[in-house]
Amino acid sequence: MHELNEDWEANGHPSHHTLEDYEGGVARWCPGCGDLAVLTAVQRICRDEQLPPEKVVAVSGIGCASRFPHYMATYGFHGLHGRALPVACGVKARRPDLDVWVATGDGDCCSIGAGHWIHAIRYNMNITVMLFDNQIYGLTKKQSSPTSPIGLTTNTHPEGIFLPPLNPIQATLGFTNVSFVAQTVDWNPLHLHATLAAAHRHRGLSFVRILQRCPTYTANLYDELQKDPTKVLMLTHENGIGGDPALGRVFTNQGVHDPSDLRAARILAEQIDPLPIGLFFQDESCPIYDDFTNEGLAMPIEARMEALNRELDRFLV
Amino acid sequence: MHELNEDWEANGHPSHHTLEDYEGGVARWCPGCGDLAVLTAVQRICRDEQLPPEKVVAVSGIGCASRFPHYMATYGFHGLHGRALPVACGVKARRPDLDVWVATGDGDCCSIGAGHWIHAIRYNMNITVMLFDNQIYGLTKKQSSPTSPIGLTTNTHPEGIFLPPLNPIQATLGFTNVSFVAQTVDWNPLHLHATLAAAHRHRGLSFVRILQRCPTYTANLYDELQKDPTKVLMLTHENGIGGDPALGRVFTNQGVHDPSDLRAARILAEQIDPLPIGLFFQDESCPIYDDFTNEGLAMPIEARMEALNRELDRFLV
Amino acid sequence: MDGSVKPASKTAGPAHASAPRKMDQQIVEIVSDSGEGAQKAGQTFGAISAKMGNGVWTVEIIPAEIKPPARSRAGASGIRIRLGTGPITNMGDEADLVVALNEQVLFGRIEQGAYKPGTVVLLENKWGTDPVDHVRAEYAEAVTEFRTKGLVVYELPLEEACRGIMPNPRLGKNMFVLGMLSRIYQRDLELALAEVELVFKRKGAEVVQKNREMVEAGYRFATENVDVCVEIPAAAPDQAMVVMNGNQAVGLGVMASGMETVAMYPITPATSASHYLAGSFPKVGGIVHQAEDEIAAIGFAIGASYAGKTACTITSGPGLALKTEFIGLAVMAEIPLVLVVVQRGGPSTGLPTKVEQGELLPAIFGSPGDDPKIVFSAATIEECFHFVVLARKLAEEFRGPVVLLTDANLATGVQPFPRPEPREDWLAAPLDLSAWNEDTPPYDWDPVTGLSPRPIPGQAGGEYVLTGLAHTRQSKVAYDPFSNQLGCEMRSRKLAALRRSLKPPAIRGNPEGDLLVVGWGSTLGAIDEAVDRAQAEGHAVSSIHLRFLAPLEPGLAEIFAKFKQVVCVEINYSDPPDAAPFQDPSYRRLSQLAKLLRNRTLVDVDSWSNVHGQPLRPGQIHDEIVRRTTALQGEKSCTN
Amino acid sequence: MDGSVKPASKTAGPAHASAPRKMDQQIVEIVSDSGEGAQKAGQTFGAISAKMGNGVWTVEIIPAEIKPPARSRAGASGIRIRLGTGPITNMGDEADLVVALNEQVLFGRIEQGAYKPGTVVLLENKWGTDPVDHVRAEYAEAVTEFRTKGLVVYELPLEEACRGIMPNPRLGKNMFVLGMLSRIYQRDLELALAEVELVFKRKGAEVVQKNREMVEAGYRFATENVDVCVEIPAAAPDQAMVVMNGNQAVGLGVMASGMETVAMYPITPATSASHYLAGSFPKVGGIVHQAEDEIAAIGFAIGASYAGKTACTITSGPGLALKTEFIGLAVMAEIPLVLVVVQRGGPSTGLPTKVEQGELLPAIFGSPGDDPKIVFSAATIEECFHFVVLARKLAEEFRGPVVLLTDANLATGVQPFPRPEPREDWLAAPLDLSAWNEDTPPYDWDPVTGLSPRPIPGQAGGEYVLTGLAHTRQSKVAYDPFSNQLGCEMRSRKLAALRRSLKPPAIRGNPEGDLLVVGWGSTLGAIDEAVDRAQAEGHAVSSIHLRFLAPLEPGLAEIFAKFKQVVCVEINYSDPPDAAPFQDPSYRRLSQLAKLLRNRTLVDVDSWSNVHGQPLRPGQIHDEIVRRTTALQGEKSCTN
Ligand SMILES: Cc1ncc(C[n+]2csc(CCOP(=O)(O)OP(=O)(O)O)c2C)c(N)n1
Ligand SMILES: Cc1ncc(C[n+]2csc(CCOP(=O)(O)OP(=O)(O)O)c2C)c(N)n1
Ligand code: SF4
Ligand code: SF4
Ligand SMILES: [Mg+2]
Ligand SMILES: [Mg+2]
Repeated sequence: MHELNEDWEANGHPSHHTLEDYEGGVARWCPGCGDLAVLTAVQRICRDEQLPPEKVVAVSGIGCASRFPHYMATYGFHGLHGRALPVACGVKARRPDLDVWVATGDGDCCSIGAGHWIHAIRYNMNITVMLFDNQIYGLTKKQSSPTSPIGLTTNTHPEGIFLPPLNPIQATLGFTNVSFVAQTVDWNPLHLHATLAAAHRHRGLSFVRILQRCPTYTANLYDELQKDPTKVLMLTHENGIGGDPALGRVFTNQGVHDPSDLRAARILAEQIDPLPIGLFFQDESCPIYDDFTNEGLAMPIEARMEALNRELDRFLV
Repeated sequence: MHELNEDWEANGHPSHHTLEDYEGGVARWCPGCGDLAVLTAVQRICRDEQLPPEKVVAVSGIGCASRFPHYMATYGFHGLHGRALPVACGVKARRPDLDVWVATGDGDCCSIGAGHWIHAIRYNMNITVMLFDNQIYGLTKKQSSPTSPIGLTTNTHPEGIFLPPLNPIQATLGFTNVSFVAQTVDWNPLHLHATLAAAHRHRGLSFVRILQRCPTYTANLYDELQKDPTKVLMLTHENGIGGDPALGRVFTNQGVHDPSDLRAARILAEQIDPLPIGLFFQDESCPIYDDFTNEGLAMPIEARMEALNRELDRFLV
Repeated sequence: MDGSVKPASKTAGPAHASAPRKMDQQIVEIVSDSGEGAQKAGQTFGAISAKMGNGVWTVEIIPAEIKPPARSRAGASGIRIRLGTGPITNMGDEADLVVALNEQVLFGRIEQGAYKPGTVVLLENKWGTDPVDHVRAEYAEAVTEFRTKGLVVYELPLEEACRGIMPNPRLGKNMFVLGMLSRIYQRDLELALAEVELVFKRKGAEVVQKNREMVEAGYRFATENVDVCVEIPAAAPDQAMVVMNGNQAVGLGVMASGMETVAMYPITPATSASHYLAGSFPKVGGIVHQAEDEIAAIGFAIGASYAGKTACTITSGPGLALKTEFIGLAVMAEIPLVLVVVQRGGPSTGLPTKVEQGELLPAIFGSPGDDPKIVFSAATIEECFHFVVLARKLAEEFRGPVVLLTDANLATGVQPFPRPEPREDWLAAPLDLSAWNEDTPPYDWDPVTGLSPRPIPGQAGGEYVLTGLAHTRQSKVAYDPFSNQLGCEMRSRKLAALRRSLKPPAIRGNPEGDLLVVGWGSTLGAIDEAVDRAQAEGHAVSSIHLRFLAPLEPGLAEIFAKFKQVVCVEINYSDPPDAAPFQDPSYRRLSQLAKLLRNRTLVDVDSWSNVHGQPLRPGQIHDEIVRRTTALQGEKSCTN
Repeated sequence: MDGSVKPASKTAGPAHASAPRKMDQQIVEIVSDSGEGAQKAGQTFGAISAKMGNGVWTVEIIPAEIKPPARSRAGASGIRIRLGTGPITNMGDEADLVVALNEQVLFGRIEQGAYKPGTVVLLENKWGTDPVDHVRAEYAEAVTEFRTKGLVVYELPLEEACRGIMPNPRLGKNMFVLGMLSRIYQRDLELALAEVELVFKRKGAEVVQKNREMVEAGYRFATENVDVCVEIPAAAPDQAMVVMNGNQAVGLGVMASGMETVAMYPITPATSASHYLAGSFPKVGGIVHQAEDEIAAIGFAIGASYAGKTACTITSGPGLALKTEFIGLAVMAEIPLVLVVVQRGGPSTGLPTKVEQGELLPAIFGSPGDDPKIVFSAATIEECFHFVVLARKLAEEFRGPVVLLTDANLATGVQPFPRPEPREDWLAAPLDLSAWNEDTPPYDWDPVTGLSPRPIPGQAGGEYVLTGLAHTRQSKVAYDPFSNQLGCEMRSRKLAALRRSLKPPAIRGNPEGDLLVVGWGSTLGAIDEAVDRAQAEGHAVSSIHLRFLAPLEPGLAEIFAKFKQVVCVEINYSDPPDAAPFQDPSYRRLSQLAKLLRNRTLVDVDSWSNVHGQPLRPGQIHDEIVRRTTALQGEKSCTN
């Protein structure tokens, strides 16, 4: 783990790319919006890892969080509401050299995109998926989201929501071929950074739910968690999210959790007070769809032409 | 529990409806197709419960299993591929008097319809959902399904499937507000009937995965389970699927499982050998969306007109 | 406002009791950063004007982002209010007067052509003394630039003037502005104060009192500092009037139609209809279902409709795209359904908050195969209400989906119209679950009209299985050639049956002449105004405005034949006629209605359209009319 | 076969060595319950014929259900083979000869008009002695009915004749039938046996031997029992020929185009293209991704295309409906993409296995807003191959989605055509990830053509964020009027640029006359044949066949002007012209191409179409042509 000091270039490896190389202009989120913290974390990871900006692709759907690619100075794909994951998988399919980051909102991923969510987890392509969970529809101005808490009043449920919220962590842990599931919060840059860095390092699809503040429409939602860090249970383990000592000072409430233990992860996922953050589950032995989609990638043109001619000959009368 | 003798009229309650009242002509599935057994079970339950045929609505998507409504003599809705659940929820929304049965295939529910699946579970409307899981696309002639086993050769994976199959039980148990999850097999009419009858009795959405034989495209898939009933673990419990003594004679391999124990259910769902059948989970205290959608149903016309006029007056200049 | 009005000094105009000038209409804007309450002030101003009997049209000015940075050029948030002696049907051309709480937001508006030389600008002057250097500099520069452009700028210490009354003058400044406008436009102060009371009632007496004081202060301030004073005579309306935007009208229409279910998924600019309904629909026993996506929303509505209660789903372009498969099912299986499409800018995500009329052809031709369905459009906010009521009736009578097109202009525009008097027979009849005659098949098509009654689950004897596959009268799946041909024919006949009951559109102006303008949807007010003006100037122009697009209203070819040129005026794309690759005009890609009309009438219908995302302005249309009629007259004199 | 051929007895015709009659074409069917191998026999028969140099068209006869009950009227499974001296381009009219393994399956075919008086029926006679009473009765009744209808029935002990060779004669009977047909149609027996060897090679020597024996036995049997013998002269082809169906051709086209990714979701009748590719694509380094639904399929393809490798997605009507939103994105953000739509019967789920040309307007107008994209269609199986290759090139050159329309008729029809000689330059160029000139914006629109090069992820300096929102050349989101107008204009110009490079369609026949038939897609062969026949009979008819539908090929108005009447012949819905509600023909709902052409040319283009789910037959078209030209001549003589 690196420390989050301002000047990472000091950290030993000679750097070609500075933070600026990943910064795509002034972000237009509301003041205090948690999206910005995530953006910063990702830009830093790109810089830390010295990812060539032209090899990074940020893919998103539609929503406040999905504006993410616009503020990266890399390649980006700001597509359709709910459809970030199929596009991201397609981008990755024949381009193992690209680093694909997905920014998706709770509506984008868990409502209109829910079918793709299940299947992207199963394909387990080598991409990093960030669920910006502000528990509300931000861009369209305060409608209920599947993750909105019971009782929240929104423009579509002015009398308050009465169905319990979908639990993205629990759901994901129930999908087949799940290989990396973590949870973090936008307001702790250390934990956010460490979690996303681990997600990015993971081979396979890493799914990170980020509790993201929306001061405009769900102000106070995470107030308690933010003010009283003991409401958060930081998961620790030697195979977990790296333990910067500074983190330990903030999140004094800690619990050891072995991320290879799926059953324990599912039980943890039920818990909301204190709310576990960190790595719930990781399994790098899951089949990765890339191993299939990259087949034939290196076939030289001559071999293709030959095979094509052989194939045509099969149809000779 | 009733016994499955041919003439249920003998069972004490005077009957108005005979089996024929639910039979909608000759079913056109392949010989040996498991769909027929499910049809028969549902027709019998309708008869047992003396459901007025005009109050029963069978809703489906597209696929072999989705032909189901055509063979019922009740109302039916054979809609679009993947969309049975939203339609079924809509049918139920303002018609608490209707008995809604959903027939959906593994492609219909778990692939194209996966997003609706998650959300229908969460809405928890008072309907009975039967997932006909033949682990293949039947109607379109043998393409891979998300539930197809590893190694199966299909027309879209002629070299064999390499991703692990989605586990519909495990996934459903991870969705919020899940209230009834059971598993049964098409080849044991007793267990099938008992499971569907329990599902039908349940208040809320009951989700039943039926292992369904497709002799045409996945012949032998369930052979072992069928030939060696010890490969099946029948779940028993006083709150589980009713224990006809004849069942115990077939499925000698039994295990007690308390259907109120969600954690245990999730662990059970991991198991494939022996394969658990019966009731995994039930919770009748989950909020039911019908309680919302039925609001205002009984409002008399006069009251509506008055309220409408009041509402218009709010906009008077 | 004409050029003769002159601000007396750089800082403020002196008080003088000039007699108000009489005008028959005025356009006023309030623009500011978002969150400064401009819209509430404007809406209240509009309501007061409506109560006084003026025609009114208000429309919100919405920034692209949820919270754009303060004092940014593209960040203008606010409202335009147009008022007149007679009815006002559109947002008009350039504004006569604008109150601006900072100077930067004016730039975006200027770029969009919202002002003209002579427009009076009442500008907050505190930025001129801002502690930050560049703010002061920007302010000074801007004022100079505005004046160069001919704007008549009054620099006024608005915030300062509020300070005495409100501890935080930024809150409440909007009511101060309302007071100013009330004075300038000679609004009834008592009425204004009463309206303020209504608006703030829920927040308690103290808030009401403070805001009343602000209005009064603004009124006084204007009297003393602004030498602009306009009277817009009005006649008290002879009937009860309501005032609302088009989405509220759609919502009320749903309630008045007796529909009980709206299934939706949020999408701008349709969502606010559902917001309104979420609060009010339960009062009449209805429910709003927020589905997991647009497909589920229409599926839910179709399920509810199938079960006997025709339901409604409301969306915009991208949502319509997702619903096309289900629309096809509703056509094929003849399921009544009301689909309201609030059009926005496309293609793709396009201009989500802006207006376009780009869903006409997708609505008609979007689903696979032959897909006859009723498509019609509302031209006014009042029609948004009444056409939803009509849509439910049509859906049931013609047993299929009915698409009602509105757009962002109607959705956000606010206008008074006669209070509808709801009738019991507008409501859907209560479910009749009496036995169905078993001899009547579920599709008992009338061979001439294609119409048939439908059995409802719960009706004994009517049991049938609805299917999207080709089917017989008995709803049995049938793959033979004749059944499919018959089914298609019967469904198509329903459109013919409806068309026969429609009247040809009314012609505005002479039934013959040089130019016929054809419009549809929200452009009605602007087109009418432009045509009236051109007619008054002696141009031989008339117009018709279509409501029914599928089936098309009858008699069009006959009407067209009486004009030398027919041009569709719409807000969707057509190739500019003069661009190089289209030198051969027969290859030009035309606007959407034009395509429909050419196919139907074989008349060489032309297009005048754009995709600026803005409501069309009467002035632009007028100029185009004059250009064309003049050219046509020129042609005439050449050949004569 | 003409009426003079007579079966000698009720059970079998006697052997006699009549000299073969020379015919220039014949239509043969084999029908049976499904699972009896009729299709394999027919395909092999077709292949042998192709090898001998005959023109061939084979098309499968598919029952509606996966396993319909045995001996059911609607359960006919089998194959039609049409062969001729010259090229055969369609399935023709009524069959000349049919081999039927039971009598019941013939009823469905008769209903569909597959036979005529004089059609020879070689019928398995074992049912006449079936132990089950009603089977015997049905058989006897059927034979009488067939004869009443004028069919020439030979009752033959086919199964019995096989018994000596195969222990289970039901297996292998199909090869016996092949032998019979080989004798009747004078096929080269050695060639037939060699073909059988090829087909069964993988099953081992014993199976090969048994099947060879069956062929020989069938050959002998026909010699001895059937007095029908026909020669269809053929010239050995002067070039290498391949034979395949349209979906295989699409698959091979994908491979030859250099595309590397096909993302799909199963749907009839498109799926078999993916089946073929799933087996063969990896051989050239490609992958088939079966996505979770159609939306994900196109999303995946778009992602792959964005990343530099133009990808393909293949679907049918309902899938197209689901993809419209993404198509709009591909248009808006200019993402190359090949979308193959194998049309089937609609609306909705409709007739999933049957042919229709119902996606023309949905493909062109299905997405919200203005959505200019290239739409073209293959008219032959050979074009299915070449047009996919072309589609990729167009997609990249014009930087956007290209829709290629085929249909169920092409998908299942089999026809020989010259073996394509693939060229390296058909393949997409390898990814070029060299640095991008930073001064070139991602949408560097040429002001005349709208074309621009695109940066690919991995190209340093080209970093941009693709968006479906309105955007500038820099791909920056822009809500101002001018950016949106400009973007729409640039995208529209690409179609104009393509149109300018197209030639007017070739006219079949005289460039002027009474009637011009206009077609598109798979009806080419049938229309050509009908037009040729009518021309030969002296009717003043010509035809054109369109490939490009958007943009439309140029010169149409000029061509139309030379004919008294223009009629579109297509397989999609139009109102029957004579039905009561449409007495005023100007309200008739016309077929899809007709609508496009009327809009474009303002010529009163008529429709002759149906939605029978069947390929059009040359005979039907011919009759309609004659009806029309005769009427037109009548009109002329009236006015003269
Ligand atoms: C097909 C479609 N449906 C609906 C919308 C409107 N829409 C845009 S963003 C959004 C939801 C945003 O919520 P979320 O995904 O949670 O993102 P957030 O804004 O909260 O970051 C919706 C409904 C759309 N653009 N496209
Ligand atoms: C939108 C759409 N996509 C695809 C299809 C084609 N299709 C019909 S059924 C089916 C899958 C059938 O599989 P499953 O749901 O498992 O049902 P089964 O036939 O096995 O019972 C597919 C892909 C369709 N009808 N509509
Ligand atoms: S609305 Fe909420 S989520 Fe959207 S930018 Fe503002 S604070 Fe962030
Ligand atoms: S294909 Fe399989 S699932 Fe379909 S009807 Fe036949 S046996 Fe049943
Ligand atoms: Mg959100
Ligand atoms: Mg299946």
